[in-house]
Amino acid sequence: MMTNPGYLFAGFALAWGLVLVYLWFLSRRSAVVQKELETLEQRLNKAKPQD
Amino acid sequence: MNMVRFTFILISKDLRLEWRSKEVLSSTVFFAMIALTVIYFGFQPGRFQVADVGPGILWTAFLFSALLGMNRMFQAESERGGLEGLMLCPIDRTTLYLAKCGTLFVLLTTTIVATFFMFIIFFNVRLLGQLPQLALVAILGSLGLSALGTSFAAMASKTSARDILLPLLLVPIAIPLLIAAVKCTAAILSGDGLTTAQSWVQLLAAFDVIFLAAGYLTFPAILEE
Amino acid sequence: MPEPAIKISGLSKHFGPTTALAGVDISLQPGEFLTIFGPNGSGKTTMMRIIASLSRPSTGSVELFGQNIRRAPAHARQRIGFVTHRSLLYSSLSGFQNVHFFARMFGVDNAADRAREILSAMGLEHRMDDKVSTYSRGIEQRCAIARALVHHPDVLLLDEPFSGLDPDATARLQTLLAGPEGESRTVILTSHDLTYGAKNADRVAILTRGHLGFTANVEQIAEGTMPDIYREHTRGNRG
Amino acid sequence: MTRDHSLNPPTTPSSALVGAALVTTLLALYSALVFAPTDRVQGDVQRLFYLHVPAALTMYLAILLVFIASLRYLQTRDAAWDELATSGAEIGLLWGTIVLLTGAMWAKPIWGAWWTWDARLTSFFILWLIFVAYVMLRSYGGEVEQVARFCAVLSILGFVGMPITHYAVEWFRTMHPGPVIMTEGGLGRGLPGSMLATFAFGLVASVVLFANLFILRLRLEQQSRRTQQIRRHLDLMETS
Repeated sequence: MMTNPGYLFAGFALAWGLVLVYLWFLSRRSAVVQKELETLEQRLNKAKPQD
Repeated sequence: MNMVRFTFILISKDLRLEWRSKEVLSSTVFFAMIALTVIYFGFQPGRFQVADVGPGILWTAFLFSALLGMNRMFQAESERGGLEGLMLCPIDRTTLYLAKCGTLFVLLTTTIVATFFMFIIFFNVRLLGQLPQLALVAILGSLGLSALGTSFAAMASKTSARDILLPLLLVPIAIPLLIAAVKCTAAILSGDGLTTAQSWVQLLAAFDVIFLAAGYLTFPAILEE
Repeated sequence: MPEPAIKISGLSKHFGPTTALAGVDISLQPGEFLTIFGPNGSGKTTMMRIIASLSRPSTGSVELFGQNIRRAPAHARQRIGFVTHRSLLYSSLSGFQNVHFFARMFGVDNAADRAREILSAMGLEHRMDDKVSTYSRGIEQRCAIARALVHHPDVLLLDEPFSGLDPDATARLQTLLAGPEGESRTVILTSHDLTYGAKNADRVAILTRGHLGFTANVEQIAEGTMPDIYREHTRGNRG
Repeated sequence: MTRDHSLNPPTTPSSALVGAALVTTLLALYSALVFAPTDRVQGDVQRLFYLHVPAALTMYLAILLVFIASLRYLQTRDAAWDELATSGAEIGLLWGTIVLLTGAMWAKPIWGAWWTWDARLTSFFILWLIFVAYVMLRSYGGEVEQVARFCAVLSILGFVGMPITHYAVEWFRTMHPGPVIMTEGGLGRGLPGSMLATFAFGLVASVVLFANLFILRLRLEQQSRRTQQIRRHLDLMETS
């Protein structure tokens, strides 16, 4: 039978939880920057279409 | 070597400024006194051996009062742009590092002498012939903190959140110095003397050399815009 | 053609999204006096700080008497006198102590006499021993000018030197610039004040939004037309 | 008009790398929890070793990456190096936090305390503190270009201090040996076959996953610099 399974799974859960939470925040941050980038690029193309 | 001459002129200017305002010294010495007092009440008086706990108390109080002093170091410079005035002088930015490091070293050694003195009185420590050994540890400790402190104080002075940044930047990297200084002081207070803490003295000296060199080389990157 | 005293080529500087300087080229012969007009935010101060080696350009280079200032910065600074909005002095030291300190840092021989001499030239005979913290804006600016001139610099960078100066101090500075302290020197003076700026100038330029929009010799500009030229070049400018 | 915003498109983790991350992490997870034998002495909680130690090694890798990127940034002042340092530091801090948490989970049942001042743990903790300071400096450091310089200097000072920190902490412990610390099965030396294989899987998985997150974070950094460049470009076009 598994000995001390609680700490084992807690350890893995914490590690993976942290990675997933970070990934979530990272995706939120890059979504904001992505949107900003797109609007700016539109303004750029609009400002100089002949480029 | 005119670098030495310039460094001397700069240090004498800084010390005259400090002598006028006494800003750094008053804050460090007074804070050390408060820290020692508070720590004293923190420990049940008489329940501990001074040689075991004393050094930790002493150096912790000194470290935090040094941090307080470092935050004020570039104060006179930043009021009307004095630092840029120095950057206009025909000297290398690294000479500025040596000068600021020298000034901080003088201020910190004064602080640590005062802290030692208060510590001896507060904790009724009998110091027989160990003063020269204590002096060596005080100098090595102050030099290390000056080397590291000059770099991080210069950085902190250019940011808005200098009071929280300086301890955060400096303390983790200064931990080896703190450990070594405490170990050396403990060896002295317990009567065995520094011979028993040979490796710790070498570690302190190594710390000073490493961070004087690294600080010297990286200082231009801190000042330059 | 002798080597230019100051040669600035392709100078640009940006801080994140904002562009302070977008490609500036200037070439000044020794002894030439250039005044640059420009509204606030046109990049005047940024340019002067780069020439004075206080700030690093994003692109481009600055050459002093044929030598790039980044190659031998300490040597270049020996020949530069820089005046800007902040006086770069120590408030708890007296005017004399400040200027004397800088004289020693620049290796001026008999620094004390030279400090007194330049301070008197700026009309500070009676105030030089008072602390800078007691100085008014105008007095402090005079002291800053004295600090910049104390080591007989070959190049003078005066960033809006007249701002905060009373008429007497302005006159003193102009006579100084025309006199022995000034005439053999190469000077770049920036100002947004058309009346005083061009008085000693050989050449005039207008800096807007980080560009040199207009440059001309003083003789080419008909009397009194400067304000119109300036307005025309700074029309589309939010500055 | 110099078109300085024709930056190459921001890097994205290639599908191969993402795939590799998935495969290796699943493999590492399976072997750590099932394939590897149960440790006779410490029981199953010892399996945390296959996550804890590889993650620690990966953080040391991140420290080296940030140090080299910082040195190169100070030499070249090329923002690309600063982006590498920023991304490396942030993901490095994440890995460090994972190491400390899994370490605590492992220490509690075995040594009876969430934290012990074991020499290796203490050294690691100090490096973790420096990473925290780095990330804080990144947000409080002021103007973009100044922050990059300050962080570069901090990472260099932190890096050169590593050896001396190691010895100070080592001597501090060995001079006063605390509770006898169970050596964590060494770094793969003297590990029986299957344990060694599991350890290797764990290490590969950790490094590959780190690479993925690192590139994702790098992409974010490049995009935000790109927005600044375009804004600058638009600003210039308005005035010319």
